[in-house]
Amino acid sequence: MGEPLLTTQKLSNHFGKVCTALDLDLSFERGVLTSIIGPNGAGKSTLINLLTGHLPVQAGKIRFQGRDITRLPIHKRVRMGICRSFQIVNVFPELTVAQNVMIPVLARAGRSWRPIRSLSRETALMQETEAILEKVALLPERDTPATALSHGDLRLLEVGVALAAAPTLLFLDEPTAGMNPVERVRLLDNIRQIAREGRTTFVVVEHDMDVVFSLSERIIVLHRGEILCDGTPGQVRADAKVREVYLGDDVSDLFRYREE
Amino acid sequence: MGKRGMNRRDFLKLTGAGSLVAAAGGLGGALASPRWVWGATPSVKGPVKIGYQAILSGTLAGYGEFHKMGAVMAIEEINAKGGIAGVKVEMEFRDSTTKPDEAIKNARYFVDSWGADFLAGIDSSGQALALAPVMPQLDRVLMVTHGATEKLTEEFVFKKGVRQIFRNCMPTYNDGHGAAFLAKDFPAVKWATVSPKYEYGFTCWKMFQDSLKGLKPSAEFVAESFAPFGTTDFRSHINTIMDAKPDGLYSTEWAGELITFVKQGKEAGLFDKVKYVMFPVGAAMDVLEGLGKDMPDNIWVSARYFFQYPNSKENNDWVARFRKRWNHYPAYVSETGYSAIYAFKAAVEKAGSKDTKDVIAALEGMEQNCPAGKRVFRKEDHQAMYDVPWGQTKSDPNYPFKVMKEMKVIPAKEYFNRPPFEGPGTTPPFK
Amino acid sequence: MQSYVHVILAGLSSGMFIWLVASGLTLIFGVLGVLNFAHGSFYMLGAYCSFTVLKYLGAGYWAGLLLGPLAVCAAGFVVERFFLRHVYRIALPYQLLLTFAFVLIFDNLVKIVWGGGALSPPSLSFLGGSVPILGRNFPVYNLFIIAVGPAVALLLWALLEKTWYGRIIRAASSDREMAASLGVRVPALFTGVFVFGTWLGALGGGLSVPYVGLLTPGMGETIIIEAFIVAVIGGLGSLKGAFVGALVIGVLSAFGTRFFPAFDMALTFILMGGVLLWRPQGLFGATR
Amino acid sequence: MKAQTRNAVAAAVVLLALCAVPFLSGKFAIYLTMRIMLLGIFAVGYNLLLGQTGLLSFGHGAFYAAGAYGLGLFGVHVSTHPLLGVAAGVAAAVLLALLVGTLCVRHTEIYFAMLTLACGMMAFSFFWNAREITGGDDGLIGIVRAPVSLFGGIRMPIGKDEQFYFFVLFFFALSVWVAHRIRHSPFGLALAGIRENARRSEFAGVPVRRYRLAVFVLSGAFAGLAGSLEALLESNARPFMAHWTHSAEPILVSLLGGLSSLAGPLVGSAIFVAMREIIQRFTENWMLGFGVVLLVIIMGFRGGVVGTLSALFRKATAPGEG
Repeated sequence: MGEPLLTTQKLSNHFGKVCTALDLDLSFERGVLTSIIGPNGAGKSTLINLLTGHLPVQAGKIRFQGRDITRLPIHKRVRMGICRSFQIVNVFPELTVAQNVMIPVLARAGRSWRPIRSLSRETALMQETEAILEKVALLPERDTPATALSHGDLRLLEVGVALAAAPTLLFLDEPTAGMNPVERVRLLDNIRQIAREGRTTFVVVEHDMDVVFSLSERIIVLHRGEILCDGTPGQVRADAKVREVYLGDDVSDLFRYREE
Repeated sequence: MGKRGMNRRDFLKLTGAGSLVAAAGGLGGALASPRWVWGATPSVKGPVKIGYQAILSGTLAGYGEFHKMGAVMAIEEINAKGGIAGVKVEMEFRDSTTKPDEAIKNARYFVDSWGADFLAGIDSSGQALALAPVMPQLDRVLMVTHGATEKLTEEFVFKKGVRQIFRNCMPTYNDGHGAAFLAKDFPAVKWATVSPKYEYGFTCWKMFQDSLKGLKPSAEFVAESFAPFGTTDFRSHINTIMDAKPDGLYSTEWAGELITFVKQGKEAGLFDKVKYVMFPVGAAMDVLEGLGKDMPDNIWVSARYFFQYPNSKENNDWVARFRKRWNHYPAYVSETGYSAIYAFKAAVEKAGSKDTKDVIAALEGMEQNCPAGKRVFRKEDHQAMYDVPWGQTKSDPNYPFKVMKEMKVIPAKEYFNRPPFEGPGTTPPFK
Repeated sequence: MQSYVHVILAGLSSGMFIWLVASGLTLIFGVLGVLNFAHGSFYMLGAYCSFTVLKYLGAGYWAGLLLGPLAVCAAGFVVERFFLRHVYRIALPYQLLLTFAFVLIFDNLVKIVWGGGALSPPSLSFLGGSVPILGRNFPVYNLFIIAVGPAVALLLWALLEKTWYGRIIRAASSDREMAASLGVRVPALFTGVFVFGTWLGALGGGLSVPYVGLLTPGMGETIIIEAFIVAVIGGLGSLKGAFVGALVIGVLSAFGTRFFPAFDMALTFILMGGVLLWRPQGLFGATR
Repeated sequence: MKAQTRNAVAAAVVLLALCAVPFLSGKFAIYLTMRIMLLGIFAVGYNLLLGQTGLLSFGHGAFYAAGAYGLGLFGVHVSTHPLLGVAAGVAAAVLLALLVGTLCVRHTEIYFAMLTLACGMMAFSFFWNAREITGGDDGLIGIVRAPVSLFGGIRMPIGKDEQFYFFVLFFFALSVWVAHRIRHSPFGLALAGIRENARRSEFAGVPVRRYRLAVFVLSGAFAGLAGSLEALLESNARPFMAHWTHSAEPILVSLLGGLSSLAGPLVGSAIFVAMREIIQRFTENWMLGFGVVLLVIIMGFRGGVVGTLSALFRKATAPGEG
């Protein structure tokens, strides 16, 4: 598929003495739905935080579509097309569902600076917002404040807000955590659907192995800040080191949601 | 209508009906005062209303209470004897705080809402100067009883012609020039100051320096340390002064800050090292009573009135009456507040009218016998000329605080700035 | 040399004096998360109550210092139990506003009870007077303040680090729910801490009676700003920080007044601004 | 839509009532109304920062003062044209806000508050000590209300309070309108997003610090406008305009009225000015009275007066919805 979307060179990160990323060389190809798994503390969240700008990079380099973005602030990465959702719901609580989605839509369209023009005049962007709400099945709730949503709907909104930035590369941090099975199926269908449309490449951090293996085209297994294995679901399932880590460490981890 | 009873609440009229009538009535009242018939109708209509404002909150709240004692006492006396020109006197007293905008609001309330005929009070110079431009609009006589800035009378009354403003308290002249007239006779040559870090402190120190240089060219000024408003710790300032080893210390600190300064200076041995110390407002009652025995002896102090001066029957009687009424010695603002009310009485009765123009005319050049002695309201700048004493502090078994010994009085005309207030020969020493 | 030593001594005593007021403020913020504007009022009330005991009840200064602040604790109790407790969960500005309302009320009450005029205490017999240091007199009482500051710091440290109560307080301040689930009566604990903080502020007020030598109805408002600055420079909620911050502010202000008088009104604010720009969380503040 | 119409009608009624004030009430009421409008301009701008963006500044008095001194110095040295003076005042406030904001917007919450407090007090100290320029604590005096001349020919005098009232009313209405538009604009939504969740706003592609700076400067401009108008009203500018106690006023009135609506700070301003006036007519102990009223409002009206009343109103009009 030509040049990879995003590559890292010797990306490293330490919290005190704890190493959460060690000389990671990774690349993400356009259109390949990738999952990142690993036991607790493997460095999954750290990796996303580094790639999206949430954490400053201590060592190494990140390139996106050929451009060095190692030191770029978050909002500029978002403008370039890197976005994420959060493991803990992280939306705009007092705003309505539509407003939640509208914020990234406006920012991407470069309209957020307009101080006098009424929001209600931005009809094209309104439609775009509604289209996104439609995708995450929240259109009926468009005027509900986020605080009033059920947990499952909040997770959908979380993904919706991330999608609204129209990212080229979207990191989803445990998107289905705490969802009931019906909601989970619905969300996964949506992700597959959008992935198929081809505009957005997904990278998903997950604990639920059913999700991971049913969804992914590629799986990266992290362990103590290093890449343990990187390949297709089949390759990962067969990998001896992966089995050893999961069995040796904590088997249940493979099937347990993180509680945080 | 709306201008009468003090229970009217103007702002309620924002939405109220009938306000039109009230406004028309008020406007009519202001415009239709028949100036040409005052000679024919000597009696004054309605009560004479005086709006008085002074500090009643915060660290200087005591000053407002002293103002009030004097003013209330004057009104009680006047009303007991039939009022001003046969009509009762009413006063409303408001907290001016220290903020200029508050003073303006109060003055506007007094005149525009309560219907005051006269305004009095004002402690801070900033408030006095902020009120000055508003006075022509309000068009009532304002008697300033504490704010001391000379700019008020020199700039606004004399140069800009704001004739509504009068002042019956001592301006900065005594604190600056007056002190210098005394200091010239001391052997001290090297002078230093700890003074307030605002215009009052700067101005007085400059006046003191200029006058003393003129009177005694050998004088030197070796150190100055200005303390911001609200200073509670003067120790660094005291160090500055002691490092300079002056012979004389001049300080226009006043009220609570002077008390603190004296106590802390005493602890540091400042008054043992510096022989000549002058506090132009050190004879204020709050300071003398507050310090009590802690006030060192032989400090040169003055004030805008001191209850032992003049030693006249009128003053002594007044002090006795005041003590009987309030169980307090009168502070200088009590005297100026008291005399301000009597000045209004004298002017109204002289003019036969309470119209601002007539009262101004009556007040200009008016002589008034007050507890403080004779006041003359100078025609050009509306500043009352009167004498205040200087003296050295000493203990006296009759008083629980230090009083003055060997009072010295420099006549006001020798050290008051003179019109036109610029150019040579307008500031002391005069040849 | 004489000058420098005396400037440093003046700075140390004023620094320790501010610390005494800032300690209660910091403790209350650290545990309850409330910025208590009314702390200056407790300082004022402490001064007035101590003065009353000393002057009108005929007891000595030390009795005043003991009894006065204890009386103020009642005011602290009322403020916390009946008002502040109900606003812990609402936004910070509302807490500030609530405590500001108490500043107005207490200032005015003091004026009603004690009169608007400045009160000035008689000079002390014990610990009064001065001692010569390098040929210049320095008040004994200021040396006493310089000693009391670290003593209070030590007391607080021992209380928080070495006692069972201290552990409970620290646990409750880092996680209210957790402490509650362990059976700690958090509301009662908070009331206790608030009252103790009040006592510290009032103690500062009681100590101010000879130190400042003047009581006025607005006396709490200047000191509370200085205490805030000290607490912020040190890192809000950090007692160690407040102690160091007070020393820094005290000594640098003394030097500023002596050697750079042009800036002395802004000096503390410049220092605070500088520290915050350099270390947003203050000298010893935890990163949030 | 219905609510929109209702608000528009309410605004029109208030505007008409304000226009009627000079014709129907006494001079003091006119004056107080002007003071309410000045505080209203200050607070409605400030609330874009506090209520809309969630930033607590303790230094906006500095911009108010910059507006007043800007107009005053411009009037004394350049031109007494009131509109140019107001423009100069606002420009001075904007410049100062830009400077202060650049330093402060990195920080949030209490640290932002303390940093702005520090900057405000430095400005206060400057206005106090730069006596040659500002007149020190006496304030800058000699500010005059020259007639407004427009397009060469038209001259509107504003010397009398009844005339100046409309000058203030014009800027008041303009300010409220601008604040209203901002609240309902894309920019306003971005600000609300920053208030609700700054980190997420960055991940929505919003450059948070730049927005904070923008709204800081914007609210500084409102403060400068109010300051320059007060300088015209009272004919002076004074250092205490920059003091933190003055910076606390818009916070106070915004909280009183309610942070979450446009009307909140306006109603709060009216309550603040009127209530003090009422209390002062009954007692010299206005601080006590005011403090008690504040307590009642804080304990009883958690969302501010406007918020609580409109919640009650909604409840009363829609009993079926529970």
